[in-house]
Amino acid sequence: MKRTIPLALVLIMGITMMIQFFVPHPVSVGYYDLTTKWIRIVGAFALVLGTGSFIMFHSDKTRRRRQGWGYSIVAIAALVVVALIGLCPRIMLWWAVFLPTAAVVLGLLLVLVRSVDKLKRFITIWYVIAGAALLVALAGFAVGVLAGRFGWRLPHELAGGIRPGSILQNVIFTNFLVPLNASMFAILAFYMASAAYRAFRARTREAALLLVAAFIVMLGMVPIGANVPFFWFLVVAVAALAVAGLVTRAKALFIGAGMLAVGLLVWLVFWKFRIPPLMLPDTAEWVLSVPNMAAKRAIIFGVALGGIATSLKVILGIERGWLGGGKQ
Amino acid sequence: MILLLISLLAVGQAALPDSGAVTAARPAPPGVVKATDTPNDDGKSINISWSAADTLAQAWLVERTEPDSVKVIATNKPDETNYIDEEVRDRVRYTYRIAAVAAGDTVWSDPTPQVSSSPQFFNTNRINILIAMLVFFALVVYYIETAKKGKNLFVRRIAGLDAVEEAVGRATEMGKPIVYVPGLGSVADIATIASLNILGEVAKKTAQYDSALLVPNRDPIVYTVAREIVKESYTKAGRPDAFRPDSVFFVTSEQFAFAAAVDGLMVREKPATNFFLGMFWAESLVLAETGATTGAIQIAGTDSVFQLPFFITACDYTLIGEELYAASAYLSREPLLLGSLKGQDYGKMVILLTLVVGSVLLLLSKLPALGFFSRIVGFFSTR
Amino acid sequence: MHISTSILTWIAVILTFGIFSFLWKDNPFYKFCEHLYVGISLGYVISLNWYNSVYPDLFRPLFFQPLSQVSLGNKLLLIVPLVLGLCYFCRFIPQASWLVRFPMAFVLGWGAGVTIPAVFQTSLIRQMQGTFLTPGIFARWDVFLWALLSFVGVICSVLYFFFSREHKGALKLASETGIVFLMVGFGASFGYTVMARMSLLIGRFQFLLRDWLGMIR
Amino acid sequence: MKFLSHLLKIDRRIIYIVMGLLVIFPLVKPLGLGVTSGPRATRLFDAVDSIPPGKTLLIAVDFDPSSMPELYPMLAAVMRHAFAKDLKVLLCGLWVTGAGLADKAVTEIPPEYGKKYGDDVVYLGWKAGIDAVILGMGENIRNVFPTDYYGHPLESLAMMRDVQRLRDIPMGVAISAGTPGYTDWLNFAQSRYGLKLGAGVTAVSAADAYPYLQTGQLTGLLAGMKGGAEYEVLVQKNGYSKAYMPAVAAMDSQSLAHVVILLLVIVGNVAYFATRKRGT
Repeated sequence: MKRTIPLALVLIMGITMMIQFFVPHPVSVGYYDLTTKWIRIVGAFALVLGTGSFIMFHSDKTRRRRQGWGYSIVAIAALVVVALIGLCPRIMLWWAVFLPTAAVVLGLLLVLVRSVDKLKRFITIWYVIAGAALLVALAGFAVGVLAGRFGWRLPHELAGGIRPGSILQNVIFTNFLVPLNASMFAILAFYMASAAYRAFRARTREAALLLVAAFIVMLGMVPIGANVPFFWFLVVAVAALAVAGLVTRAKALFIGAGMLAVGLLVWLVFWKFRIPPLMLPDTAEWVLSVPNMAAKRAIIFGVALGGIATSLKVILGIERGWLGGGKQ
Repeated sequence: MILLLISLLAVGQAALPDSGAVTAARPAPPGVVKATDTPNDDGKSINISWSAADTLAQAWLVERTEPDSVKVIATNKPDETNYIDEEVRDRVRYTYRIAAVAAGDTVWSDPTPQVSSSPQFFNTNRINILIAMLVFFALVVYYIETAKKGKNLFVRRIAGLDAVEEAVGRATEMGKPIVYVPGLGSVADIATIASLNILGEVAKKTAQYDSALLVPNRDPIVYTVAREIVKESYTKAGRPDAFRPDSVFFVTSEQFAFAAAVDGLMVREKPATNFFLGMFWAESLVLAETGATTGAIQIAGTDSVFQLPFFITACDYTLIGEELYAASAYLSREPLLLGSLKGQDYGKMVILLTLVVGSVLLLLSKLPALGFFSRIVGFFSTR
Repeated sequence: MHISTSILTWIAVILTFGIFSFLWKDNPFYKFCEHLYVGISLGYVISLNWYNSVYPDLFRPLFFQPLSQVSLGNKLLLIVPLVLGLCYFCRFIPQASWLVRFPMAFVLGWGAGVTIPAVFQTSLIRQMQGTFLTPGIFARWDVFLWALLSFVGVICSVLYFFFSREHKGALKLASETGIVFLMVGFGASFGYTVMARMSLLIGRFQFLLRDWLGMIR
Repeated sequence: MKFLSHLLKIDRRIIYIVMGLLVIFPLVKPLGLGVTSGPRATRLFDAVDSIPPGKTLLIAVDFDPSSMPELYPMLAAVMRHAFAKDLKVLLCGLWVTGAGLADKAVTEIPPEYGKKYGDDVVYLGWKAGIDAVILGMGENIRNVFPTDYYGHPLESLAMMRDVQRLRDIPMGVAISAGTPGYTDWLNFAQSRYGLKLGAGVTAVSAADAYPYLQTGQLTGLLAGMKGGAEYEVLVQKNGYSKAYMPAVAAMDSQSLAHVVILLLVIVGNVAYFATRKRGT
C-alpha cells in the first residue's frame, strides 16, 4: 500500500498530462487549469521539507555540541526572526525589534541557569530556543490584535511584516540579503584569478583548444578588444607556439607554429598585404554562433534525451529512487 | 493546417467573381468568403477569411447572422483579410457576410454557407511530437526490458576508465592516499549515483593494493550510501579487515565551507590522485586549483555544463557529461542504467538519421520535380 | 569623498567584508556571516511564499472568503492540495513519513507529464528544424560554408557521445572532430564565465565605492 | 629557470590583491574605452523599438541579488526604453529572491518618465510553480495573479484592462540568471502561446543561448554586463534616456580584468611548461 499508491499516482499524473498536451478540448483545458493551480499550492508547501531538514540539521548540531554549534544557533535565530517578522500581519516595528531582543536575553538567562548542574537534566538548549521562538510568536500576534483594537497606529508604512513593498522587506532585502548573496559570488572572481594562474594549463590538445577559444571570446567581448584585428591575435599565437616548442623541444608545437604562419601569409597575400579587416569581436561572434552553437545543440540533444528517459522511468515506476528507503 | 492553406489559395485563384458593371468608385464585393471552425482549438471560435477583389476598399465590415440576431462584429483595415470570431457558442449555426467599404459605398458579398464551431479532440499540428515521443519511448522501454532479461548489451569502454586504473596504480606505487569527492549533489542527482558506482570500483582496487582512500561528503544521505559501498567493495575484494570506517566521513553541508575543508585535507595529506566525480557548482574551481598545486593526478567528471571548462583545463582527465553515465553503466552492468543508456544512444541515431536524410531531401527539393520535399521543414515546425 | 552615515549601509558593508574575509582565511567572522545568510534567505523565502502563494491561492479562498465569493465546489476542490501539502509535514513524524510520497508523486508525475512534450517540442523538434540544410544555404559562399560546418559539427558532437560501438574507423574520425567542436564550445562558456565572475566583483566594488565611500557617481 | 619555478610558488593572496586593485582603479579613474553595440543587442533593441506605442511589454525578472550587477542594468535600460516609447510595462517573476529587485525597479524608474503605477507599469509579483505560472498566464493572467505584487486586484489597474492573456502581449523580455529562466518562457510561453521573446542572461549562460538564436526562437540577446552596457548605449544614443549608466561605467574594469586573467594564464602556463621540462 505504501508504495503502490504513490507509484499509481505518478503514473496517472504523468500519462494524463502527456495526453492533455495533444487534446485541445475544453475538458482537457479545464483539467489542465485545475492541476496547474494545485501544483502551485503543493509546490509552495514543498518548502516545508527544506526548512524542516535545515532546522533538524542545525538543532541536532547544537544539541550534540558538534564543532561550530554556536553558528547553528545564529542560523536558526536568523531564520526564526526573519520568518516571524515576515509572517506577523500587523506587527509593529518597535515591537518587532523589542521582542526578539527580549527573547535572546531570556535565552541567555536560561543558558546561564542551565549551566548549573542540577537543572541541566531537564532543560536542554533546544527547548530554550523553542521557548523563545514561541514567546516571540505569541507576543507578536497578541500585539497585532491589541494594536488593531486600540488603534495603536504607527505610521502606515512601518507596519505590515514582509508584506510586498513594506519597509521591513526593503531593510532585510537590501541591507542583509543583497550584500551577503552578492559577496558570496563576488569572491569567485578572486578564485578565478588564482586558478587562472595556478591551475588552468594547456595540458592536453583539447585543453589548449579550449583556452584559445576562451581567449578569443574573452577579448572579443570587451571594449579593449573592439578594434584589435584578429590577424594580430594569430601572430601572437604563432609566437607563443614557437616559444613553447623551443622551451619543451616538442616537434609537434614547431609544426603547428609553422602551419599557422603559412596560413597567415596566404591570408595576407589574399588581402594584398593589407592587414585583413576581420576584427576580434566579429571573430568572437563567429566562434559563438558556429562551432559553439553546434556543440551546444549536440549537448541540448543529449540532455533532452537524458531528461526524457529519466522522466519516463519515473512515470512508469522503473526508477523508484524518489520513494526513498521505506519498509516495503 | 498546411493542406487547409493551400486549398484556400488554389480555390481563391480559380473562382474570381465577375461582378456586373463596375462604376469607377464602387469597390467590387470581396472575393471568396470562407468561414470555417478554427481547427485544433477548444471550440467557440470561427475563422473567416476572404480575398480582396480589387484595391479600392478602404475597410472591411464583418457581419454575423445568428438564428435570432444580425450584427456587424468587426471593421478591419484593408490589408487584414481574415478575422477570428471568438464570441460564438458551440453547435449554433452562423453565416457571415463581408462588405467592402469605400467613399461611402458599402458593397456586401453573398453570405457564406452555415457553419458552427466545435472543439476538436486531437491537435493535428502536434502529430510530429506524438510520433517522436512514441519512437523514443519504444526504444527506451525495449532496451530496458532486454537488459532486465540479462541479455548483455555492449557498451564501449570509456577512455576515462583506463585513466582511473592508471591513477590508482600510481597512488599505490607512491604509497600516497587517494581523495575521492563524490560531488556535492544529493542522491536524486543522476551524476551522484553514477559517481557512487565508480567509487565502488575504485574502492575494490584500493582494497587489493591496500592503499589509503579518503572520501569526504557534503550530503548526509550520500555519506551513508558511500560508506556502505566502500565497505561492500572491501569485503568483495576479500579484504574486509582493511576497511577503515573513518576513511569515509561527512564534512559540512555549506558549499564553500566544504570546499575549504577538502582543500585543507588535500594540502595536509598530499594525495597522489584526486577524483572529482558527480554534481559540482561554482566551488569546483577551488577544489581543482588546490588539487593541481599539490601536484596530484586529477580525474574529474560531471554533467554540469558550467563547470566542465574548469575541470578540463585544471585536471588531467575529464569525463564529459554522458561519459560519466556510460562509465558507471559499464562498471555496474546494472540493467536500468544500461537499458536507458542504449535507448538514448539509439535515440541519438534516429535524430542523426532524420537530420541527414532530411537535409539530403531538402537540398534535392531545389530540383523542380522534387519540389514537394520542401514540405519537410514545415513538418518540423511547432505550434 | 563623503562616507555614508546610514547605519543600514554600514551593516551591508560589514557583511560584505565578512564574506570577503574568507579569502584571507576561514575565520569566525566569515562563519557568522555565512550562517546568517543561510538563515535569513530561508526565512525570507518562507514569508514571501506565504504572501504570494499559500495565502492568496489556498487559505484566503478556502477559509476567509464567504461562500458568495468562492462556491462550495471550489472550496472542496481546494481541500485536495491542502491535504497533499500537509503530507509534507509528515516527513518529520517517523511512523507516518511514508505519507510524504503522495505530494511528491503528484508533483513528480505532473512535472514529468508536462516536461516531456515541452522538451520534445522546444529542445528536439524545433532544434532539429534549425539544423536541416535547406536550399537557402546556397545564398552566399559564407552562409553555405558556415551552415555546412555547423551541420557537420552537430553530427560529430552527437557521435562523440555514442557508446554502443567502439570508436574505430569513420566513427573515430567523427568523434575526433566532435571533440574539437565541443572544446571550442566549452572555451566559449569558459570565456563568458570569467566575464560573469568579474562583473559580480565589479558590482560589489561599485557598491563599496559609491554607496559607502561616495567616491564615484 | 629558477625564477620561473619561484614564480609558481606565489601565494594566492598576492594574486587576490593585484586583482582587487586592478578592478578598483578604473572605477575611480575611468579609462574611457567606450562601448560598441553588437548585433545581438541591436536586434533586441530594434524589436522593442518596433512595438507600437500603447502596447504592453512583458519583462520577466528571473534573477537574484548575486547576478544584480549583470542583469539589473539591463532591466533598467529596457524599462527606460519602453517608457520613452510610451509602452506599458508588465513585470512578473519566477524567482522568489527577484521580487525585491523588481520592486526596486518599479519604484525608481517610472518617476523618471512621469509614468504612474497602474496606468503605465504593473508588477504582478512572484508565484511558485514555474511552468504552471507561465501556462496559467497563457490562458488568463487573472487566474495566476488575481492581485498584483502590492495586493491591488488586477481589475483596479487601468493598464490591465486590455491585457487578459499572453496573446495580448506583443513581446516579452526574459531577464534570467539560470533556471527557471528564458528556456521555460520558450518551452511554455512561446511554443504554446506564440509570445515573441528576447532574453537578457548572465554571461555564464550566454554561450548556451546561441542555438535558440539561430532557430529564431530568441529575438536578440543581451549577454552579461557587456550586453547591459550595449543596451544602455543604444538607449542613450537614440535619446531615450540621460540616466547614469552603471554597466558602461564598469566596462573599463571588465576589460582590464580580462586582460589580467589572460596574462595570468599565459604566465602560469609558461612557468609550468618550463619547470615541468626539468621534471619537478
